[in-house]
Amino acid sequence: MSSRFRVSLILLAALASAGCEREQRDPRGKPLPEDQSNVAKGDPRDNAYENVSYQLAQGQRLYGWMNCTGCHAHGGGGMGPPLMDEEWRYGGRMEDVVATILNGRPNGMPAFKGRITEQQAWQLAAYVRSLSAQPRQDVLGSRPDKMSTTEPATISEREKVVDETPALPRDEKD
Amino acid sequence: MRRALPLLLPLAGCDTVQSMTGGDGRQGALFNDLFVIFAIVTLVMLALVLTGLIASIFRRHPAKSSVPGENDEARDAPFRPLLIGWVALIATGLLFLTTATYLTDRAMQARAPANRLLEIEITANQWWWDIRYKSSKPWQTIRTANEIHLPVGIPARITLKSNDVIHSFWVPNLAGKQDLIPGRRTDTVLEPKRIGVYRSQCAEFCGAQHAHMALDVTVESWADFNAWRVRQLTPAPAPATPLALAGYNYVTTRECASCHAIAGTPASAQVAPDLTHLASRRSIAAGTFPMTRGHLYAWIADPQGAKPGNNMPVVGLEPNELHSVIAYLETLK
Amino acid sequence: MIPPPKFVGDLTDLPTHAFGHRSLTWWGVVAFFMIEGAAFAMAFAAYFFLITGEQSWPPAPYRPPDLLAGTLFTLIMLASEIPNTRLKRAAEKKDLRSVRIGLLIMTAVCIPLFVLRGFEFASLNVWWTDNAYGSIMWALLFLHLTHFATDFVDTVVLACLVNTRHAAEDRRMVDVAENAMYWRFVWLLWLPIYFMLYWIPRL
Amino acid sequence: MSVMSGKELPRDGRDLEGTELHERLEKTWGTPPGLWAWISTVDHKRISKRYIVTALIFMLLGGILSLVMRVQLATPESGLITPDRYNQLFTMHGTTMMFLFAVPVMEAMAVFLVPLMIGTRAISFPRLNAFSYWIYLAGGVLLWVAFILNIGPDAGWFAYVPLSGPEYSPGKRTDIWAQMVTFTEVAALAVSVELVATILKQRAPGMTLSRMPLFVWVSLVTSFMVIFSMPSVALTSGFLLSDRLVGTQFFNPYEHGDALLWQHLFWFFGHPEVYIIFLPGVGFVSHIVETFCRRSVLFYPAMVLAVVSIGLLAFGLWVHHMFATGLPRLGYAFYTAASMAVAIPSGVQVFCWIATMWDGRPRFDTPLLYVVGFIFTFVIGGLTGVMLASVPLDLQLHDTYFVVAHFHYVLIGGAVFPLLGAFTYWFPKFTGRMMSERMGKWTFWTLFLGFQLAFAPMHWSGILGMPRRVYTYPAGLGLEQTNMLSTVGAFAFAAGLFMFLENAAVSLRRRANAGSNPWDASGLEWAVSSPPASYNFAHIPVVSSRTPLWDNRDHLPVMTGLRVDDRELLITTVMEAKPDLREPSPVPTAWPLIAAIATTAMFIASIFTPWAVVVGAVPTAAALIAWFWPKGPETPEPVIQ
Repeated sequence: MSSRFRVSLILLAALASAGCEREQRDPRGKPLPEDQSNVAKGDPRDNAYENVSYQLAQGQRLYGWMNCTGCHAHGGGGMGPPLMDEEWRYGGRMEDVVATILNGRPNGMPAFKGRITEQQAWQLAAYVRSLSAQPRQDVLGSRPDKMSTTEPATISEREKVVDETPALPRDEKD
Repeated sequence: MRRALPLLLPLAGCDTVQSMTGGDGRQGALFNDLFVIFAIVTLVMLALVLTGLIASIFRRHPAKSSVPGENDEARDAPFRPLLIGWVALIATGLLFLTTATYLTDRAMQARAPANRLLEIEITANQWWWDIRYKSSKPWQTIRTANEIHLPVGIPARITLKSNDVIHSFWVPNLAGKQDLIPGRRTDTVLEPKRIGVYRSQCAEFCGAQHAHMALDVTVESWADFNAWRVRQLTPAPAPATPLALAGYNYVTTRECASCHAIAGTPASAQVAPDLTHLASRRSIAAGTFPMTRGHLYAWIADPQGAKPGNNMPVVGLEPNELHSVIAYLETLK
Repeated sequence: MIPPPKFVGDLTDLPTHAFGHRSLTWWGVVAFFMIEGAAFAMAFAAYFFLITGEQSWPPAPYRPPDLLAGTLFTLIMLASEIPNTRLKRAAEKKDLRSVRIGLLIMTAVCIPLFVLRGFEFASLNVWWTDNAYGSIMWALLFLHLTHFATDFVDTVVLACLVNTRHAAEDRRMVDVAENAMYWRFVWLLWLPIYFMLYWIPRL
Repeated sequence: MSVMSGKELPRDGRDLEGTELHERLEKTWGTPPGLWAWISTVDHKRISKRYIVTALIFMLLGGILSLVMRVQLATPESGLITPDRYNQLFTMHGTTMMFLFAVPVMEAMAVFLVPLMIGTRAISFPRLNAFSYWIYLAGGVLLWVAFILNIGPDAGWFAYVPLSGPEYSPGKRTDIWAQMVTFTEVAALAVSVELVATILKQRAPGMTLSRMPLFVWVSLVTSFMVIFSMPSVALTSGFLLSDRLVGTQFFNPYEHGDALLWQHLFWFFGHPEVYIIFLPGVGFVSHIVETFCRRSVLFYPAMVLAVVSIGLLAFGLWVHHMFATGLPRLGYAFYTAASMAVAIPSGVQVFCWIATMWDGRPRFDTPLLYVVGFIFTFVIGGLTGVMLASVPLDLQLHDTYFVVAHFHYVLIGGAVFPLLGAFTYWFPKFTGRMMSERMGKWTFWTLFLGFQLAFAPMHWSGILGMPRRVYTYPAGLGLEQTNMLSTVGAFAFAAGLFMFLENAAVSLRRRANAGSNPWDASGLEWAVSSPPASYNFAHIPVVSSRTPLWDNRDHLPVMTGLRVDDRELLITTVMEAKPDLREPSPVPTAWPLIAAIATTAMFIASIFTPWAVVVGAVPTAAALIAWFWPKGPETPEPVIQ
């Protein structure tokens, strides 16, 4: 077997594992070992949720099912803080977000421990982080098949312009 | 004639709970009649073609010596009247079938004058059916899942919606399909003619568990139906045994209650099937298993093993929790 | 087995190129018109299909696109047919000098058109992500942009080509004539799009 | 540049014929040995063979998937494969068979046969032809590599939204499907353009439209059908990709989009697609019937009219895939009538073939057996099609195994049987060898009986309430026997296919050389050697009837004067096929491959980022410019206006 052939086999295998990981559909969620010793380097479980399309998509659906939209809207915030920005009151790492979801936070964030499974909490956390573009953009679909509740940017921006300069030609036509 | 269809089906020994041959609804019976008409016409046409084919193969053909292609066009001429006749025959057959189609379709559309009309709203989800019996009085609205009961002889207008992807509502014994399309509202009418239990299955590919998205249909007498309706309107009973009480506490406060609702308890989420009368249903998990204690155990303990890819998570119940949850669920008659 | 040939005619004196439907390339170009025309026809169908599901078009609270950029674009497109026709005639007469000038003019015409197209996107008053109305508006404009850009590249390449040693070949003139034909297709296609983008939302 | 007289250029004719002409033409048109020549060749026959071999490989792969599915379905509640895997399997099976096997193989047959049948030296745009093959190959490889990496599409070959949309199909599975569609569309459209131009402008002198062989007619009609239908799916898969990638809302019902928009656009392509696959079968059958019955097919004008009217009707039927969606009932009547009306032209064709057999002197060699199998199977499929056109029946039968049975009867019966007959029939022309007749007959009967066993029971499965696209079914619905029979039949059918391929492989190595016209057929493709020389025809034949070889047994009239030292084609007029021009034909080049690689990179990258369209356009455009850039001066030619 030529070495070139071997190299290409290895490359193919690498490609395969990379492709498989992001595309895996494990409906049980990834196993969540208790080992927390490696926290400094980032939890290895991050990748198993954050970079896996299926888990993100499940998180997206849970976000609606668990009525997260009630307070956080579709990331823009409402009663609860916005999730689309880069600011995290309680830390923005996966473990922090999971902890927030499971244990709740003061000022209204309820604890979901015992009300959703830990896997679901990780799915949700992965989705929540994706709202602020934490993981790669092409892992989650571009939009949900739902109503977008945020105000379309074009309308609000343009209304402002119109308000300030009422003498625009198209207003005369109206 | 309604019974003629099974005769054409040598392999269909008897009508089953999910078969077009049943003809147990008004539209289903009309379908059977039309199917028989089509079957006869098409079989006659097939027989004609095969006769021609076999005759052409086995007829004594002229000797092999003459030059190929000689005077072909001139030799076409005698076949012209035959071709014209053949086209006329096909056209007549099609005209007949189109007329039969039109008349059947009109008959299916026709609303029988009914003094009672049942209004049901079905919302499809990946991979279960959310059922509401509508009523002008809100306290008479029934909410259930994965089963419908219909009084025999009374038309039921069914409004169809979808929460996620396209599904298709189909009770083969009673009537044809109607898709459930997100963003649209469609409807269909079922008019069951005969008492019995039937099975409906989603007929539009809808994802991982399309195969396990069934709906139990029970057609019963008006009295039975009314009894069922009254039962459905009652909230869940309070748990009677300590074990069931433990189960009640778990189900209504923990993971289960985040998605399921049980009328008369704090559990009121709308994400997953209503469990109020779970134990009275024929099957579990949208027709995936028959309702038995063993299947209930298997399902609650590992929903992903039983129906991979569905949206119920593996909660990881401890054995005692599992026993108590099952004990409580079994009280939900 | 192969029957021996019987010579019944000679083809030596046939010409080696011709303009219009006599040439093979013309049929290829026309077939591509049909493909692109079919794609646009389906895009138009999608546009009208989406309208049928709406109470108003554009859906409230959106405002119709602003007219200025699109109208200017349309006027320049229409006016460009004058140098385009001249270019086509020059190519058919094999007037190399006029062809060179004509191609430069056609290249130059495209520059303001590109700028205006940029303004057109801005004047739609909707983003493609807002709703299906926005999506189909952007799609129509973008689809037309790709055709317009394709013809621009073709024109630039031909403008270079007629200044090389290949210019003298008669087939170049056929190429130029067919490019002029393509330009007609591009602006003819634009007229219904202009109407759909800018005027139907105002009806 | 001075215009000098071209009289002294070497041309075929009385002074230059026979072996010397062959050698000089071979030097001009031939593909020398070596990898580079292999890569850069633009010979339509070589590219067609590549197409066919590739398509057959995809057919085998798709067939293996169907066997796995049949094993899973042999017993109720079988746990052989997971639902996720099953959904990938049936999606891959449908996608592979429709996009990577059926359409390409039919077009490949036309790419090989049409230039030979109409007596020209090359296809009209040979570089485009090479490009189309590379693009098709890239699309197929993309799909299958993805499948092997467990990223196979799983939303069905029809990819209905919203199931295939961004929310319900996470990951790149559906994007790969949609982009594969783009690849195969580009390839099919390119081939169609070539075929239209070739057929309309390169026919041999005297081959008026009314003397065109029937296969050329169906190629013309299917090419136009491709041109008018495939842009629809290219557009809608573009919409789907942009919904998934850049957040457009075309199919989002909550933002003014509509899920049914997809279905309309998809079936506006999807229904003609079926006829694009079936019509070439009509052509194959007509030629086989003529040759083996020693008589031209009856009522040529009626046959042509039938083909054209099927081509037109095909565009009026798409809604019959959507009867269950709840569209206005009134409109259904039109689609019912139009769908049933297809029975008339189909009936005319069946009549003509049977009458030809009646009036001719049939010799039941393997190709004609396939025709008999075709007529039997196709008529059944057509009649169940009439049933499905009826709204009340369709609302029950739609999306059940009855439909699965129906379209396999139509597609395997109507297209694959004729295709296998055509392979057997033209095998000597493709390879210079005959296929084994004995083995061929065994193969036919295995295939025919295996097919009926596999698919006839599916009618009953459907009537007993088995929906399509289910990975399993419960016990007790009466589905056990029919499914087991189908599985057994599927394996028998697969065995038949392997016998066919084995026969081809063995014949290729061992069988004796076939002459140029082993069946004593009438078409021009039999007037060249087997396999044909790279230049096809040493002299351009002249045609004065529909059966030139039968009518010119002693001498084939030809015209001379095409250049021998350069690739030159005779261009004739559209209707009357009068000699009009001599146009040059492109020389081999690797630019189509390079352009295909650039396009492939652009398409694949655009699954991940929209900017790939902008960035990738640059190398693609560069490759295309290099491709069309003229090379060197043309040899001078006299210009006579």
